[in-house]
Amino acid sequence: MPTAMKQPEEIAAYLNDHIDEGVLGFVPAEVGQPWISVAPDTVKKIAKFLRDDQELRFNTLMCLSGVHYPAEQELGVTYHLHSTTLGHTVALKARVPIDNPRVQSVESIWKTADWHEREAWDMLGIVFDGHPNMARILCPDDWIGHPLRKDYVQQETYMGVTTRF
Amino acid sequence: MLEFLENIIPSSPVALVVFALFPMVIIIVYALFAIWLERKVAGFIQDRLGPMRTGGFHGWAQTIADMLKLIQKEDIIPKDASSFLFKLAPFMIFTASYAAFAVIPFSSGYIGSNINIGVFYLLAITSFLTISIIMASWASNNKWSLVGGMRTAAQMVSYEVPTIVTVLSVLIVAGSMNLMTITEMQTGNDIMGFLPNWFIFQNPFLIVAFAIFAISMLAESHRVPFDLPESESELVAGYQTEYSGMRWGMFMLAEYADMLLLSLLGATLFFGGWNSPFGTFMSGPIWGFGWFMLKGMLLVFVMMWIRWTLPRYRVDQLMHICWSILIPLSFVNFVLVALWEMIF
Amino acid sequence: MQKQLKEGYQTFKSIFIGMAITLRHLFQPSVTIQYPDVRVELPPGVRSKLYVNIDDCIGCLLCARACPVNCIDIETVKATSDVDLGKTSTGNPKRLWVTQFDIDMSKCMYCDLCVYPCPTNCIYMVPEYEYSEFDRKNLIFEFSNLSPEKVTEVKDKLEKENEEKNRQKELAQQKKDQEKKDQETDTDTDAGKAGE
Amino acid sequence: MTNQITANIHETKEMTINMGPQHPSTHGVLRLEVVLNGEVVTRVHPHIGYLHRCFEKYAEAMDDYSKVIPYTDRIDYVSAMNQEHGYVIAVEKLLQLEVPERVEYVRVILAELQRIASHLLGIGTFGLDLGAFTPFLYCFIEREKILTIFEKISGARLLYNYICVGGLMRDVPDSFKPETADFVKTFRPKIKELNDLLSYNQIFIDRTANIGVLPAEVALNYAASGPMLRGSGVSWDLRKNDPYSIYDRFEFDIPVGTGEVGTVGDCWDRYMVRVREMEQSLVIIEQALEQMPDEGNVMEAVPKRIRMKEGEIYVRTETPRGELGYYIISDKSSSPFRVKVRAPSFVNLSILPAISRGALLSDLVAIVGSIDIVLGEVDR
Repeated sequence: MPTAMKQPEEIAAYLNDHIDEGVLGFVPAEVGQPWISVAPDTVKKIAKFLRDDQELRFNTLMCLSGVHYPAEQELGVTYHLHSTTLGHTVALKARVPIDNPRVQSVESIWKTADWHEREAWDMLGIVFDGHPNMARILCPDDWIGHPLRKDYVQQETYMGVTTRF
Repeated sequence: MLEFLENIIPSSPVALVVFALFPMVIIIVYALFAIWLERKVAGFIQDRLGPMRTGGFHGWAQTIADMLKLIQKEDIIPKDASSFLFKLAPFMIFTASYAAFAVIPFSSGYIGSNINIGVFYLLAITSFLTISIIMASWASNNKWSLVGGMRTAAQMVSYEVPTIVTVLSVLIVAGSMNLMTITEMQTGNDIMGFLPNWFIFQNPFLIVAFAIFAISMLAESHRVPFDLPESESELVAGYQTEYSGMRWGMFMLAEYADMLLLSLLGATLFFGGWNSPFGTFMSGPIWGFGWFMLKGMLLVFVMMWIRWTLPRYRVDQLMHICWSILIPLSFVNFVLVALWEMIF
Repeated sequence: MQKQLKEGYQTFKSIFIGMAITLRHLFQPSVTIQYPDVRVELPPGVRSKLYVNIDDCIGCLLCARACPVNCIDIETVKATSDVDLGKTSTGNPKRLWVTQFDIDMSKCMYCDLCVYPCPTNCIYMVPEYEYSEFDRKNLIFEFSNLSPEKVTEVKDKLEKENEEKNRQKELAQQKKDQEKKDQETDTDTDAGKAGE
Repeated sequence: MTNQITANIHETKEMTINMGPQHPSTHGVLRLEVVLNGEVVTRVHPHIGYLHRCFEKYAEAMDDYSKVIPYTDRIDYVSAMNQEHGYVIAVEKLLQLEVPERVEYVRVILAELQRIASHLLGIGTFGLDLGAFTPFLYCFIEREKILTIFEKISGARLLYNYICVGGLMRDVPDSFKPETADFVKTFRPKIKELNDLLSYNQIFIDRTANIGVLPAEVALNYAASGPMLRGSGVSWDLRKNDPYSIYDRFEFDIPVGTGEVGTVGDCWDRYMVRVREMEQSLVIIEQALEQMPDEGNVMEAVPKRIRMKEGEIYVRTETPRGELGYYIISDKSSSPFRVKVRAPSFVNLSILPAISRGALLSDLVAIVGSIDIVLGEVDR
């Protein structure tokens, strides 16, 4: 049984071979780590493949982060995956336009995504389709705006209390 | 002592009141001392010093200062609380503790009421504690209080059984329910030539009885490891959560009074009450009072020592210990005590 | 039954072990430091309160820029040419009046980041920790030693000098322009002449 | 008819109870909405965010990478050194910066000392949650010694801002080595005392064994890390499995939960993993003290100005609470474009609803205590 540790390039190639659509390409980085770009509406399928495939076996989602790219008018979600059995890691990125920020939820694949996705919704306003409880997690439920967007303007008062000090 | 008071005080009702208030003085002085002692014991066990500043020597006036603070505090009654019961509960709990002191023979010269069913009266009147705690928890209209109150009810009702059975074992040996008579029976140093005639030395099975009594004593007075009713890390403060100021102080006072009461009961039943451990040496009403309080305080100290050592049991484990260990054990022990008495 | 007995034995044994430990600690000396009566000596370099040796400050604003929470507020006025502010103890020449140097200790996060960039080492932490106040405003420490009159004086002076300079500049500019114009006309005439 | 009436009388209702945000054993401002059936917990909803301080927004707003470090201290204020260490490693990797030997050793020693200090707090408060007050203060006496060492080298007791990009803010004093060695020597017997007093106390075992069992499968699916994962019997430690800094130079064991007194992955296992990790940290400190070079300029590699290239990195380090990840996206400016913190407590806490179902209210306290959350890190 092949259980070798894979480099991100190999994983990208492997994904390209096995998945018909959704894998948009491998992006090497000048500094730091490379990532694999994926389409937001195929995230769940790819995630399931990544978890269940015997060559990959990504059994943990280390981190799920939302990012705002103001220049491109886009929001992005980065998934950092890791396999404790094989020891390899990979980063996936899905980019969505800011006026329709919908990404598939991976909560059913890695339970840990539950709170991470809620945080990404709270902080950046990314909607995860298929998440059971898409509620704000850090801010109060009736907070206005998504604080981590680069163009965020803080509301003046909250429940009659000024938010500035 | 009542005759003595009636001799020096012309009006006999006043003498009676003074006579009756004597345990109150003891309780208050003891409570002030015991709370200070608790802090000191806690401090020294934890390599700290405890209160040091109020009053001078090792912060002896700390509890007095605290009491003054409690009296001055605002009396808060929650809006949705049942106001009458809420106000009544702290007084009732203290009354119950205080009333129980009536049958405790503090020395050969003082017992509040020398009735022949003293033990029975004491066990009956302490059940009021349970009622008043439930009253307090229900009236507070607070969920944490309610959980605490329910735990208390279960705990105190359950642990009354082993307490009563062990007390019964002593009563077999003593043959009397009058605590004064029980104490008088333990006078003298006859066992093996030097040991005092205390019940714990008279019958080996009474040692086991005392162990069971000590455990139930901890549970009855809600001390660690059985302090579930007010377990602060789970239930905030249990039934005391909504109380503040002197009302809360009354609970505190009652709790410490309860500790003393059970310790003194233990001292009376097992350790010879006001009898001196050295026979006639240093005996007499005044010395007797000293010995009695010393024995009681030693037991109180052990309770404190245990408190600052152990974690707390869970509510189901508490019940398990009571119903499936202590109660069967105490019954078996009861029979063994009786057999020993029959044979020897 | 045997298991339960064993467990009971374990319980009592562990309780007595624990009680022996606490009893031992009961007689061990305490570690408490009776604070207001006894004070621990703080190690060198402890970060408790910011202090500015204003005589050495050259008003370079490096500390204010390094502060992550913007708790340092500095205002400087350029010294006029007729005053010499001297040099700092490290030998750097001073060219600016530091009219305001406020540190808001209620905002400060004691990170020490302002201390490192200072070229004259005039801002540093001192081991003083008893400066609590009832009013938050009292936690703003003003280090500038200039009186308000002096501040207005130096500001006026600078303004005057600036006006003077501006006027001179304008004059010079006008002169230049004039010259330029003259030249242009000259060149024009020259050109005209040349064209003729 | 009668049946109906009796049914109505005996109908029991579930009670919703609010544990926190002001509660003695939620370790800060965590609010648990607990649905109780009697004393049995049927559902738990953690509500977090009461301590949210917008760390990520602050990090983006700072105009320098090094200005973020004081803020990283405040993510998990109980183990500030580890937080700084992780962030600095991430920035250094982005800068492709080599750090002097001496700096690496000092950093490792500090990180391990901080791990002990943090575990002492975690163990102490866990005991406190179960009603044992005295072990808590014994732990604090020891923790205080570590904080005194930290105060001597960095000038602060809790939030150090000591590790900086490329080096250390100041060199360690000469007394650092002997004092640390002394601490290691005096601390070993204290662990034994703690075990006698608390770990192997039968009441403590009764309270924690078989409670809040977290199976390894669930733990991995929830991406639990640190003692939480190791307590479930998974031998996973980033210091060994994905070595960063110079951890590959040391010999040490990874303690895992064995189900010694109950089931693998119960509260006692998680607790005991922490106790044993302290011993392992002592082993690492001893080796590091031996190997540490005595001379060396700690400011040697510190860049004057941080000039970043475009790129991104996810760096994870092993803090006392688990895997701390910093996801940093850099652009050409001098401030980070995006900093995301993958806080171990945040992830570990999300398991709480799954493992506390069917427990008693008192067990819930034990479970929360055994997760050892720091709310500063959960909410950031």
